[in-house]
This record gives sequence, structure tokens and C-alpha cells, in this order.
Amino acid sequence: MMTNPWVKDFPQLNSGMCYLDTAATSLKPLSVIETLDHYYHDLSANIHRGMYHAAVETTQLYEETRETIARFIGAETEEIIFTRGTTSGLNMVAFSYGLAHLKPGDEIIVSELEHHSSFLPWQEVAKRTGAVLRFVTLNEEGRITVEAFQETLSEKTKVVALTYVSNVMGFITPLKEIVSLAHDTDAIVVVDAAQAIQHIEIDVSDLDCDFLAFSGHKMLGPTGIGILYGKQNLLQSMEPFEFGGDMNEDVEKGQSTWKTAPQKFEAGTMPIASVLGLKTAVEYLQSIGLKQISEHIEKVHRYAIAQLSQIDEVTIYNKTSETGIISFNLSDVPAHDAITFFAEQDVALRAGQHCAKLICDWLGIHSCLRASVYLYNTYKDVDRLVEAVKQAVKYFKELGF
Amino acid sequence: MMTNPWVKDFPQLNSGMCYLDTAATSLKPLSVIETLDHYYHDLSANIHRGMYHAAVETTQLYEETRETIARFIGAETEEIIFTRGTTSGLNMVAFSYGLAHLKPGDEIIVSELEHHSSFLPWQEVAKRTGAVLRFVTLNEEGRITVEAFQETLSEKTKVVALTYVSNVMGFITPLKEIVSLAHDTDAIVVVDAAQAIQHIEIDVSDLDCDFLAFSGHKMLGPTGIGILYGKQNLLQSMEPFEFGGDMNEDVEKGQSTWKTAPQKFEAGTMPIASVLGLKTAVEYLQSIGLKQISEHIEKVHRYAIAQLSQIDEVTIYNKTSETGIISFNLSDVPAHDAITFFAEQDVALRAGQHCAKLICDWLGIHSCLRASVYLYNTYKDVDRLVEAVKQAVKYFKELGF
Amino acid sequence: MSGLDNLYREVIMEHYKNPRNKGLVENENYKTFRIKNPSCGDDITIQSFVIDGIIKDCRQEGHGCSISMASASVLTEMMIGKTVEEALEVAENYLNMVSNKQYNETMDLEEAEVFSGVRQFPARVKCASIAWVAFKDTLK
Amino acid sequence: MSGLDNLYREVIMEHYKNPRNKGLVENENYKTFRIKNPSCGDDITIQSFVIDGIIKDCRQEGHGCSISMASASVLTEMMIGKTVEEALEVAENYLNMVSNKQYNETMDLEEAEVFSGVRQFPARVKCASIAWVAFKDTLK
Ligand SMILES: Cc1ncc(COP(=O)(O)O)c(C=O)c1O
Ligand SMILES: Cc1ncc(COP(=O)(O)O)c(C=O)c1O
Repeated sequence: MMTNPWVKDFPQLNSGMCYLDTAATSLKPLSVIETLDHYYHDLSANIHRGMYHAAVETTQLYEETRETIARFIGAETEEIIFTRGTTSGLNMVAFSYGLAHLKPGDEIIVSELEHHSSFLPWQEVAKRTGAVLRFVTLNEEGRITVEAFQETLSEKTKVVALTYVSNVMGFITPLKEIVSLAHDTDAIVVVDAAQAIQHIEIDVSDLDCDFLAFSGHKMLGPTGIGILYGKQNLLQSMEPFEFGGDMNEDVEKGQSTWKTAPQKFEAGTMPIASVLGLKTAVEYLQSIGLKQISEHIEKVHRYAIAQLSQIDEVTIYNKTSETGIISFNLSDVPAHDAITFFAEQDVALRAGQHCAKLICDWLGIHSCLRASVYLYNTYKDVDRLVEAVKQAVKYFKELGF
Repeated sequence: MMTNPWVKDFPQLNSGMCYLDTAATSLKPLSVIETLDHYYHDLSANIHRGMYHAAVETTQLYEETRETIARFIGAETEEIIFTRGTTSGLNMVAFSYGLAHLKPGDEIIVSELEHHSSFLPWQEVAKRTGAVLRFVTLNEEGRITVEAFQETLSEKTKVVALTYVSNVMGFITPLKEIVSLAHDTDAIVVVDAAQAIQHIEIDVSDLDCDFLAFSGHKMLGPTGIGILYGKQNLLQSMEPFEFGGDMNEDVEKGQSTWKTAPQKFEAGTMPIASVLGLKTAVEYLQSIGLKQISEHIEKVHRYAIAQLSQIDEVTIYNKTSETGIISFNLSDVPAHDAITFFAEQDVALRAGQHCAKLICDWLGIHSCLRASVYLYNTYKDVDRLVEAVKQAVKYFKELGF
Repeated sequence: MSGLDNLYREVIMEHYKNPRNKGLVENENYKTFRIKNPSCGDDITIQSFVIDGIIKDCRQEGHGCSISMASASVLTEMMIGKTVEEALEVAENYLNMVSNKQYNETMDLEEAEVFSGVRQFPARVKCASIAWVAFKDTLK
Repeated sequence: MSGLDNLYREVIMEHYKNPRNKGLVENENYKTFRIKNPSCGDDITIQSFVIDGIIKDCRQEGHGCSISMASASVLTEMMIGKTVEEALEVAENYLNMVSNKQYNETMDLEEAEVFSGVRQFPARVKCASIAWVAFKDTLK
């Protein structure tokens, strides 16, 4: 039995809850909460333009966050836009870039693995521009392969919008090869990294993707903050998505001009406290190292798969996944009945379509249970899950399911 | 001398800072900070779909916030949309409503009092649709009058986008009459209430405006959260502004459908902690009462105007303002030089154009100083400001300004 | 576990296993309404056939959890024979009961009473409501 | 107050009151660049006239706070006579100094040295930089 040195950093676990829902949102280490407290308790200032101490410190921490994030993913500072979350970032790309660049007949490659936040903006842009959505054919496991991507790619492809890690299947998309192929035909690649950023080392300059979006709340950070990375030349060429305070240069009654990116895309007062908290979250991740985190996840994940596989009534949809996400069902028990049982045992899972209906359709299921393993999970959590699953199977059988 | 019973609720004041920058962002009472702590410390869950205790409590608090806000402004629960802030709310209206409804030649009435967040979205929508921006002529004080509005209003007017309280002049716009006139010609009225919500009792059913937006961080709430109120029939008729998780009903490869408002406009994970904190902020405001708050502001404001008026070198641009905002300059001292002096004395003001360049142009100034008085300010704060102004005048005179 | 047992009452299990009035009819006199719950995957269609203000038939079809399936089944059985007015009143009261709002406790909710256990499970309120909401829409 | 005195040094006040090379010329050989700072209201235009890689003239115009005005004045005076290469090097070093980044302390920044006090006032860095950024752009 290993002891988990990180559990103590997460006060939410004090209640004794078995938290296996990180894919929905992660817990937050105390240091992140302390940063928020520092902002609200001691600063509570708006950024830029203020000259008093609190405003200056807040502004400095705010801009340092941008630098921290840039270094974290190998980007330039000017390529980091603060957003409300992954969803907002992906909408910005779809509407500021996509609407302006797509013509009838152009093709947008997506996949059935996409979260609705990575799919719906492009479905809408396709509708408005006359561009066509193309779906990468998933292999028998449900994975995006380079070969299948290559078959979908054509001279008409202008945008490739793919998830880095599926929030249902947990598979890692072979993005490096895909980006390289897409660029050969001059398509841009938009990456949904919401389920990757917290455990995969990302270097955008190496990956060479054009845009990449993720959320703070899934990477130990606060709610209400996300990041959109974009290549500088693309960002500079794009129109703003929202208009308002602080994103403008000159304002005249007849016409106005915008700042350069990233400020051009940050209209109005940003979620300042959450920005500051995100810096601390990244520092916490860096202090451990994503490599160590993913190794830990892998160990616990493999243990979970081994245990769950032994229960006849459990169907796992992604046994071969290389990340911490496990999607499964109990035979004859609808996911929403099962999840209520788990909740009563203080085992935190999630049931439903996970904002990814297309992959549920592909799997031929209406919904499923999802357990997701992260840094602060232990073998003991898995044991609790397995025990709860066994009890649930028994309970529902006896009820007559 | 009155003693201020609310100061003790604001830990940010412990440092001894003289805070006169509420118009930029308000301080936060301890109860709001505690709500955030409760969320991050004990819950840290995502809303909807989770069945475990933390998710259920979070979801409940989240939806209770909507009810609290609805009651606070006399709206129906379904008319309350959570946004990133005033800026986001106003952009939603401009792009989801404005783009769809405006044609070449239609007119949008705005004013030179608008904050850039209330002006730039409509300038952009005008550009894209061929609609024309019309400016209400301000009276000699810089106020929007019903008469001037009436002169600008025409059969061509389709949208009226006005601020409730100007963040530079502090004047209250006579909205009730304006809304009624606008509705006579079937124009809709969009209200920027960012500087009104924290001290004016708003009842949208009485005011009868069509949309109204404000920010949490200016009303004792957290950063990163705002509210857009919209009349139900308008919201239901509008297309979503962002697309993604949780705003959809059915998702198919070819086509998808949306939930009804407000969920239709809340794509992806919302700023959950900030939503919860906003509820506590509103409860704090309600526990005191906006009437008592505005009376307090008025007293301190009048005292400040009286004191500052006695200093020859001070030019006040809005002496007759009925709210807590004071915009002024020191003769021969650029605002940015003066503000640095104040900062050194820990007197928190703001200098610049305050994201409202058009009113600076109207005043014929490049920038100004702004002090704003709120609930937690005292006569003593005014005395400190006045003393700092006197010293600044002396200091810069001696330097040779 | 007592909470859970309160939810999975015998009547509910019985309806889940032996659903009443299942299967839709192709008849344009039947008003049909379908609701898909995008987060949990429930998909329920209700049909009602009204003559002279009286509900002559009520059908249901779909898939979902035991609570949503059973509540659809109970609904159809209860509604057949009621006037539209009565039906709407009962449905409203039922929806208030399961969502833990004020409701008329003196009104006879018949078998639907067993869904009162749902109040302890706020996250399952939607499951118990979906068929009833769809039903109300068939009467519009 | 010692911090403030460090900011408002005599040289700065002298340039603020007696700005050098003020007023633009209408001559297409002059490269012109204007920057408006939308938050503080500064509005500065710099012109430079280069022959054979040497800055023959440098002009400034605009309005703003004393720091931005003085730094524009100091800039123009310093740059006239320098090669473009030297000028860019000095400007880069100056911008690093005022923004409290690593900079070459051995390089002679002449009168511009007095703006080192700005480092203690992060919110004034832009004031001290705006003319110099505009100047760099005239040499592009
Ligand atoms: C009148 C007015 N409108 C709009 C805004 C924009 O609000 P936010 O920056 O919170 O989006 C502000 C504040 O900056 C304001 O004072
Ligand atoms: C793969 C993936 N993409 C996008 C999102 C959307 O992120 P958010 O809701 O934070 O905007 C999520 C999480 O819900 C996700 O798992």
C-alpha cells in the first residue's frame, strides 16, 4: 500500500468522501484557496490603471499568471488569453476565426469523441457558413487513429477541431501526427485540452497546434477561468469576440480600434480572483510534475480496471484507456439508478451522457457511469468503489432489476 | 461624527487604506469570502448531474442564487442569466438580439455617457448590420434628459442602449420615462446597470426595460460573475451566444436543439464559486437595504463635494451628481501625476478615461481623477482625501507644475 | 440505506418491471409530446387522446431510469378517465410534491403518492417529473 | 515621500516644463508613429528622420502626464545624431530599465537614466515607455 502524500493538501477530502469525479471538476489544494483568500481578504482591487498598493499587486499577479501559463505550455506570453473556460475559448475560435475564414464547401473535421463544447460551436459555424462537418471514423475501440484522420483529411479541410483526451473514453488523440498532416493541407488545428492539461505535458511549440483551450477548474484551479492559447499571427488577424472596456485602443463615436492580442480578447473586468488562483494551481502542478502525476494516475487506474473487470455485471467501455477515466455500466441497472446508490455511499461518480452524446450514440448506450482517477486518489478509493459496485449489483438484483 | 457599522465587515480595510474606488470594483464583506471558502473548502463540485452530497448542495445553492437575484430585481427566475459580467451580458444582447433584428437604416440610440462595454458592442453591431448609431444630446451638465431622448427617438429606433448611472458623471438616467417612450415606437431598451445595482432599488417589472446587465464584483460580490436580465419572450426568441456543454437539448451529428432560457445562454461550466458568492452579496445588501445604503452614500458624497469645492485648484465635473461618483482634476497637474501622489498616501482613487472616452471628449479633457463613495466609506475617508488633495496641490506646485 | 428504500418502493419497481400503456399509437387524434433529457439520457414520449374534455387514452414510450419509467407508467394509468381539468390539477400537484415545493397534501395522488420519496433526492426530481411534464404538454 | 521625489527628479521636471523638439514637421522623409494610451489618455507622436542610417532629427508632440512628456523630450534630444542601430539598442535598454527587467547597467543612458525611479512605480512604467515604443516603431 502506498500512502498518498498529496491527499492532505485537499481539504475537501476531510469529509471522508471518495472523490472519483475529477473529470467533471477537480478538487483544489489549500494553496489555491489561500490565494483566493489573499485576493479577497487583502486586495480586492481591479487591475490596470489603479496606482494604489492593492491595485498594483493585483495587476502584477494577474500578468504573472499569464507568464506562468505561457511557460507551462511552451507558449509566448502574448499567446495566452484568459477566458471563462474551455467552452468560451472554443467558441472564440469558432466565431472569431471560423466564421471569418470558412466558405460553403469547406470542411471541418471533428469526431464523435468531442465534448459538446468542442462540437456544437463548429456545428453552428458550419450551419452559418455552409461549411461541412466531417467525422473521423473511430476504430473499433473508439479511438481516433492517424490513418482514419488521413482518410478524412482533404484539400477542402480548413479546420480540424479535436479533443486531446476524450472525457468519456479517456483515449489520447495522436495529435502531433494529426497537426503535421493538417498543416500539410493548410488546415488549422484547434485542440480541446480540457481533459489533458492536468496530466499530460503539453508544449504547444512542439505540438504546433494553432489553438488550444482548457479550464482552470479541471486542473486544481478556481471556477470561472480558462485559457485559450492561439498562435500569435492568427490571434492578431482575428476580430475580437466581445467588445467593451479595456480591449479597445482609441474610441471615437464613428469608429474604434483594438489593442493587440491577448488584450483584444479580454473585454471588461476579468475573473481576477480566479486568474490569480490559476497561477497557484499551475505552480502546485509544477511542484509535483505532470509526469509523476500521470504515473500515479496510471497505477491507480490499472488497479481499478483490474478490480472492476472481475465483476461480471460490470461492462467497461474503455478498458484500454491510458488515462484515469473509466466509463462503465452495471448490467440491467440504468446509470441514474446506480449513481444514486453510489451517492448514498459517498462515492462521487457521475452518470449520464457527460456532454458527449455522440460517443454515447457510437457506443450504443443511453448513458453510463464515469469514474475518474486523479492525483489525490488512492488504491483505497478504488477499493471503496469496487465494494460499492458489488453492493449496488446485489441491491438492485434484490429489488428485481 | 457618525460611526460606520459596516466597516468591520470588510477585511480589506484592515490595512488602513482609504478606499474610494468602488466604481472600479467594490470591496467584499467577510460573509461573501466565507461562502467562497465554503465552496472551495467543503464542496468543490460541479453542478447538475452529480448525485453525491457536494454536487447536490452546490446545485441547490446555484439555483437558489438565481431565485435570490430574481427577487432582488423583481424578475422571474427564468429571466436571470449568469454571465461573466456586465460586458458579457451586453455583448450577448448586442450579438444575439441586435445582429438578428437590425437592418440597414435602423437606429440604435446610445449616449456619450456610455461605458465602452455599453457602447462598443453596439458600434460593432451597427457596423455589421448597417444600422445607425444615434447619440442623445446631453444637456449642459452632461445629463440625458427625457426631452433630448425624445428628440433622438424616431420610428427608425429599434434599440435603445443606455447606462442607468454613468461611471464618470454619476448621473441617474430617467429610465422609466425613456422606456415608456421607447416602447411607444416598439424599440427595446437595454440597460447597463453596472453602477446602479449596488445602491438603486431596481424593479425590472416596474421599470419595464427589456434587458438589464450588471456585475457581481461591483456589488460586493466575487469577480467573474454577472447577471443579464432579459424579458422571457425576448430570451426565448434569441439564438444562443455561446455553444457547448449543458445548453443543448438533443445533440445529433447533423443538428442539435437548445434548452430554454436561461440555460440556453449558459454554455459550459459556469463560475460556480462566484455564483454562490453573489447570493451572499445580495443577501448582505438586502440585510442593510439599498435605501439605507444610498442615503449613506449621499451624506458622505455631499460632505465630500462641500469640502473639495473649497479648494481652488480642484475642478469637479459633476458637482450635481446624485450618486457617489466624483470626477475631478487638479489644475495643471495631469491626472496620472496626481494619482501617484494619492497612491503613496494609500488613498485609493482612479485616474484615466475610465473606459468612457466619449464623455471625456465631451468634457474636453484627456483624463480625470475619480473618487467613488460607498457603504463602507466615512467622513474620515473624505477628510483623508481632502487632506491628500491639499498636499498634492502643494507638492506639485513646489515641483513647478 | 433507508433513504434508498424509500425511493425504490415496491409499487415503483412493479411499474418499472410491468409498464402500463407502453407503446405509441399512430393516430392523429392522439396528441404526442416527447422530452429528451440531455444530461441523463432519458427519452420519453407521452400521448393522450381527449374527447369532450375527458382523457380517453394515455400512452407512453421511451427509455430511462427506473424512476422515470415507472412514473410514466403510473401517470398513464392514473390519467385515463380523468377530465383534462382534473388531470392538469393532479399533474401540477404531483410536480410540486416531487420537487419539494408547497403542494396540496389533501389531494389524492393515488399510486403516484409513492414518488414522494424522490424529495429526498433532489438530483432525481427530473427523473420523476419528465413524463408528467410531457403529459401536460400533450394537453396544451 | 522619498519614493515620489525619486520619480519627479529635477531633470524630468525641467524637460516637462521646457520640452525639446516639440512640434511635428510635415515632411514625408520623416517617419511618424503615434500611440494613444486608452486607459490614461496619453497621446504621443514621435517622428524621426534618418539619412544613411543616422538619425538626423527626432520630433515629438502630444499630451499626457509629466513622465510621458518628459521622457518624449529626453528621447528626442538623445537620439539625434545616433545611428539607427545604436538608437535601437539604447531604446531597448531603456525600456528594460524602466520596466524593471534585466538591463545592461554599463550602457550610458545619458539623461534617460533619471527615469530609473519609475521602476518603483509599476503603474507608471507605461508613461515612461510610450514615447520610446513609438520611437522604435518609427525606425521599422
Ligand atoms: C457603467 C459601467 N458599465 C459597464 C461596466 C463593465 O463592467 P465589467 O467590467 O464588470 O464587465 C462598468 C465597469 O467597469 C461600468 O462602470
Ligand atoms: C473534453 C472536454 N471539453 C470541454 C469541456 C468543457 O469545459 P468547461 O465546462 O470548463 O468549459 C469539458 C468539461 O466539461 C471536457 O471534459
